[in-house]
Amino acid sequence: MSVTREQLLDMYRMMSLIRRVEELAAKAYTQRKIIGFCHLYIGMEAVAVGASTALRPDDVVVAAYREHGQILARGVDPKHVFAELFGKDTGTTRGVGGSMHMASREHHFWGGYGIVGGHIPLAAGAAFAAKYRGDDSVALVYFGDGAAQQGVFYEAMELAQLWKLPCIFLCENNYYAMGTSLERQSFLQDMSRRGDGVGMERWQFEAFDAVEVYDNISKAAEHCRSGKGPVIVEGITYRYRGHSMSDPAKYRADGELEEKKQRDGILLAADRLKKEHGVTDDELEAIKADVDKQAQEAYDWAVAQADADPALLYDFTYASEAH
Amino acid sequence: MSVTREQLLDMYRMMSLIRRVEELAAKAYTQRKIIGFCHLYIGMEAVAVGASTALRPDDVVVAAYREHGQILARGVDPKHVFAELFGKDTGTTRGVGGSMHMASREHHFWGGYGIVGGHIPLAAGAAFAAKYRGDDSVALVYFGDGAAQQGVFYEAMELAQLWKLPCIFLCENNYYAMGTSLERQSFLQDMSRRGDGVGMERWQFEAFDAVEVYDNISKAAEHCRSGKGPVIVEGITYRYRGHSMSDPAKYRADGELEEKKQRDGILLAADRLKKEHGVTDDELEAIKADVDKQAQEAYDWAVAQADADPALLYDFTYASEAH
Amino acid sequence: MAKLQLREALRRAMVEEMRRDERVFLMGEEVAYYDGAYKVSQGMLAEFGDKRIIDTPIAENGFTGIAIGAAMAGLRPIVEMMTWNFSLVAYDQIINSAAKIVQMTAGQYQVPIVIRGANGAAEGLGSQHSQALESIYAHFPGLKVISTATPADAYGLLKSAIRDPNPVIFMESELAYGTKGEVPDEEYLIPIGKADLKRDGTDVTLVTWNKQVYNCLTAADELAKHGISAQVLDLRTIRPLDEQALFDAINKTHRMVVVQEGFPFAGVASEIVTRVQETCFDALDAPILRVTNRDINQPYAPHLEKMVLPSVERIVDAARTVCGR
Amino acid sequence: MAKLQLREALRRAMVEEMRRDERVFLMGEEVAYYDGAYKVSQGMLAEFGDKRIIDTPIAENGFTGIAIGAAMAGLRPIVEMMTWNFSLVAYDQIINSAAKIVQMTAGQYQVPIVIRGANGAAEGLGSQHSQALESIYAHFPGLKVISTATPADAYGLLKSAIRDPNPVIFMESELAYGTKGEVPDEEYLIPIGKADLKRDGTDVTLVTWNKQVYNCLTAADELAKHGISAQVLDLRTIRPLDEQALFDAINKTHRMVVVQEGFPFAGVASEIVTRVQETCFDALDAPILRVTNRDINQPYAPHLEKMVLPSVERIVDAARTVCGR
Ligand SMILES: Cc1ncc(C[n+]2csc(CCOP(=O)(O)OP(=O)(O)O)c2C)c(N)n1
Ligand SMILES: Cc1ncc(C[n+]2csc(CCOP(=O)(O)OP(=O)(O)O)c2C)c(N)n1
Ligand SMILES: [Mg+2]
Ligand SMILES: [Mg+2]
Repeated sequence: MSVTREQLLDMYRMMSLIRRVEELAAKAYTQRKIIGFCHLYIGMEAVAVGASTALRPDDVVVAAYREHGQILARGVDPKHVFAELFGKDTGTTRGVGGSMHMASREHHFWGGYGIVGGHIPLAAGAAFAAKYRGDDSVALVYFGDGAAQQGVFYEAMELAQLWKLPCIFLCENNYYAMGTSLERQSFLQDMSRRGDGVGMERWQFEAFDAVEVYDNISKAAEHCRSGKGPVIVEGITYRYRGHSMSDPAKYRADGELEEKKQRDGILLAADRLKKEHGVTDDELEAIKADVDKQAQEAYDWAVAQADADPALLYDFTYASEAH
Repeated sequence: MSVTREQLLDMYRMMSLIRRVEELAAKAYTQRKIIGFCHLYIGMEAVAVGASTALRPDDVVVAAYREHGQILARGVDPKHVFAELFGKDTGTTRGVGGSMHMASREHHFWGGYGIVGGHIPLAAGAAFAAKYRGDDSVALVYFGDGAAQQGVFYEAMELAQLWKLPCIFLCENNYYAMGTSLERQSFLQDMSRRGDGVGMERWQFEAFDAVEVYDNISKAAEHCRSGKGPVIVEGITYRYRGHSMSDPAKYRADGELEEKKQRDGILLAADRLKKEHGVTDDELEAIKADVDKQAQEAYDWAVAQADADPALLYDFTYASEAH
Repeated sequence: MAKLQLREALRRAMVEEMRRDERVFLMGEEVAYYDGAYKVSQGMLAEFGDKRIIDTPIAENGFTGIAIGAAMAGLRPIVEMMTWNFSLVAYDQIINSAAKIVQMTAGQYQVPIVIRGANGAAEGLGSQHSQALESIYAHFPGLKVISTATPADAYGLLKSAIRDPNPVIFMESELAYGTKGEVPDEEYLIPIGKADLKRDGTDVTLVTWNKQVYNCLTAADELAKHGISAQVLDLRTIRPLDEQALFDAINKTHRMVVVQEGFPFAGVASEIVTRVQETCFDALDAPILRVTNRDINQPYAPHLEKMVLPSVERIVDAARTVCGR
Repeated sequence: MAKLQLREALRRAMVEEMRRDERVFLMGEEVAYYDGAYKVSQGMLAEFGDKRIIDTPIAENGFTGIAIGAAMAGLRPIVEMMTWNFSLVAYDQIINSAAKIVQMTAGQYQVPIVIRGANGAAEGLGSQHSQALESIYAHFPGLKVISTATPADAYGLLKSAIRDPNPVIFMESELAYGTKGEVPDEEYLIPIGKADLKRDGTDVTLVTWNKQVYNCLTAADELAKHGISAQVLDLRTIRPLDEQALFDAINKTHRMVVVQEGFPFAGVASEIVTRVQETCFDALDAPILRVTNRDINQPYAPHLEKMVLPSVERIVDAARTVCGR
């Protein structure tokens, strides 16, 4: 067993928190408290939680637009996530970023990007910087099965491989890019095989179980940290909701969603906690209740915050002084 | 033996013609009769000649900027190639294209493009159109080892593979992209392995011998024509001159050039003609003499042509009537 | 005469052209089985099948390049960019291939392609998803650029675009896809390059296009309350620019405001101002003012977003300024 | 005071900044072992080694993105675009990443990157290789844009660019790399956003930048023969635009010609015209004219190419037109 009881409890708690935050976000969206695009992470919690547990605090994480769960897993308080969604000054990005652009420098969470695939080279750049400076941090980038079709992904892989950059390319294969299923967007279904084209270490794994994710990302991070260069790993996962709040997800096969829910990451963690660590249902229920409370309090806190400040409107397009 | 005696004689003639045309172009460049960039094909003749012999007249060919030899191999008269280089109205592209942008609709030779890799999807587009119309022509695109690093190449491969387009991706691996040798620009040295990332049929071959090229492209064309989708094939070749006329090519290893010249395509064809077909040195000399004369006449003809017509200056930016 | 949504008018144009011409096909992300991200292509898969209504992976540079190649080969592709923001990954193919192939081949090859999709801010989409990008396309000779959000114009212009032998950039509006307008029942084409006077007036001309037409019409109502008679000139086509319509307008009203969604610097509005003052300098009674996005990246929060975009209020203010009242 | 070639001045700036700051590195195609496609980085590999002078494969979008990431991580990359024509494949990273990251992260991350390289036509390079692309970069807030071809300015501005916390687009000139000019021996910086009056005059202002400065200076000599005193204002920085210098110029000469290499439509010249007439309308004694590329793609043949580009003759004509003599 790779993770300790405490770690697994934390992971269970975090997955539950993410789910609850997302559920509240969904509700807030229907009330137009949140506008624009809103891509929920429900069903995929195990990926971010397993990966974040495997990383060091100084490792860099780069994400696309489905990043609420990923920034939470990195340790950012849900208060600021809600505040961002509500366009508040205390949001992760002060209300100027919104659902798709959340970042936290403190947590080395770089955001939150909306151009499919466009964020991938940024992670390779973080890895480049780590190598340049000679520290042993790594960079991890989350991207979807759809993003794996972008040329910039290929270029980032190829450069990372040529320069042996400590970068983990983590493909979250949730089987759909919007309404397009994997077999309709790629001849190959194993996205990690993209790595073969540049001779990169690669593998695929099931990412429903956060412990599996932890193990695989630990292995990937070790590979990178030891100077062997990048890896591409592909976690098979699934999203329960539509692509964004406006997508009814009619394209799923009958029974597909229900089947996937059998392997729900929160359930699997609960099972493990019970079977392998003797945690009781009551204990788990208590965590759930606690998480629900935390999420609701964060929500309420955020609602009460001041709106993003118009006085800052012109302040963010340019940096005025170097960090 | 895959090619007939007549075919091989034609191939020998064409390779010799290309070389002579390029030599004259080099001279003209130093006299500033040709300006801009001028990328010579000397040393690589076997690739275009072998490939063109293997293709049907209605197959589409798309090329980059090192295309003098490729358009000649497709059957375009050297007169028009020289005229283009000299900025004449009777040039392949009426003096507006220049060295990098030669095209001949009559020969289904689409040009002549200067953005590295940018021409590759156009060939996939030609293949798309062939499939859409239900004819069995194929498209072939020449691109360099350097171009294989561009994201658009990856996207074109991946889409061609998903849609099973009859497209031959022919990588002319001449070991250098400008002054950067293959091992400094790619972790993998076998560029055909890029095809593995999208599950595409692929192989590598030595492309010094035009007959080898012919065989390989015949096989590739057959694959495409039979509806099996695209292939990526990589021909190992070498350019004798610098990248362009302004490059002294100091980056070569000592003796590298001389070693490569042992496998000169014209020499190899001469050997085969003599050994396998009983052609005499005199016959070969006669062909050479004939080719030299043809090239010189074409050159002289072109010099005497009228300059590109200023009256047409505004005529080519937009098409006024549909073809 | 039927009232159609913008998306319906666009769809009608595509459907008619596809029935008329086998060579026309539609390609893009989610255009087929999903019926279009914004439902512009709804039902088209059912009618035309997946040979002609083609879903693509998210590889805009690749599939745009393939469509350009298909156009060179004689087909007539319509490429849907889900939104124009995403076209920046395909910018090289559009600028260095599509816009230049006629010239690079000295007219031997043509690129009869239409690239169309949503342009401009929607609501709360933030910095990367809210751009109005006419300017960076209209900059390039070899392209034609149309930008419109009114159903009747969109229908007639899209048909012309599909039949044009040149690459046409066709910009629509996410926010206006559901907006209805009268569209004549009989088939018609609107020539590319012709502006349309959407409202007549005598004191000031509001020059605009796409969804800012709606704002300008509202502003004109508002201005009327101040005793200012504003006319609204809808360019519809950005490139080629209908210079004559602009010159006629300034010669009539002597005052002009150009309203452009998008960044101001070297924007289409600047081009209009420049051409008008170049040719009609003596007709100008006041400087031509622009109303554009503020020169900053688009924030998410709705109250901030509104401050950045052109608004009726800002248009009214600008018009009152040039009119001196 | 030494006479340096443009390429030498640029190199001196980079070398000094790299000695001064470990975080600065240079990345691009052929910058290291080949000593630069245009020899700007000659000898730098020898001094700094291949950790800091880095050859890249031909993957502009990828390596620009990596450099942007490295900048976010605190390094200070200089990316050489062999020429700006090739930057269109990296356009998405420059526009959607570099220009927006400060804002998208609400200032938590910065992108102190310089992307530099040759811009504009060289000679006989044809349509895809001859573009002057200031306009499509200056359009976007979040970027700074410098365009200069004089050694002294290039030196001082490149140093400022490298130290700037924002992404800076730095445009040079292939044809002027060998052009010499005096460069003071002591270190100095030129602030970004300050124009420079390269020649004083009273009748008309020629506003320009990059290698058209040379053409304008020649044109001013020519104009003097016609009794016209022309001043030449070299913008040097395109974004932010030195409005005050423009306003001062028009208030002094009351006549202006803007000379821009590149396509006219929604170009930088249009922006200048627009701002000047917006703010200084009453100071104008004549329309502001532009001299730009003809609005067509660039042909190869040298005699045709010359007809397309701005020329001394066309500048003189335009200046005489606005001066009415
Ligand atoms: C370049 C680009 N093209 C298209 C889009 C529109 N778009 C947003 S998300 C998405 C699907 C991405 O799918 P995937 O990468 O699998 O990620 P997932 O949403 O499944 O997490 C698309 C097409 C975009 N944002 N950027
Ligand atoms: C996008 C782009 N980047 C850079 C260049 C400059 N450039 C022209 S040719 C070349 C090398 C290409 O090498 P390769 O693909 O191997 O072809 P070869 O010249 O060897 O035939 C480079 C870097 C370009 N034309 N386009
Ligand atoms: Mg997905
Ligand atoms: Mg090569």
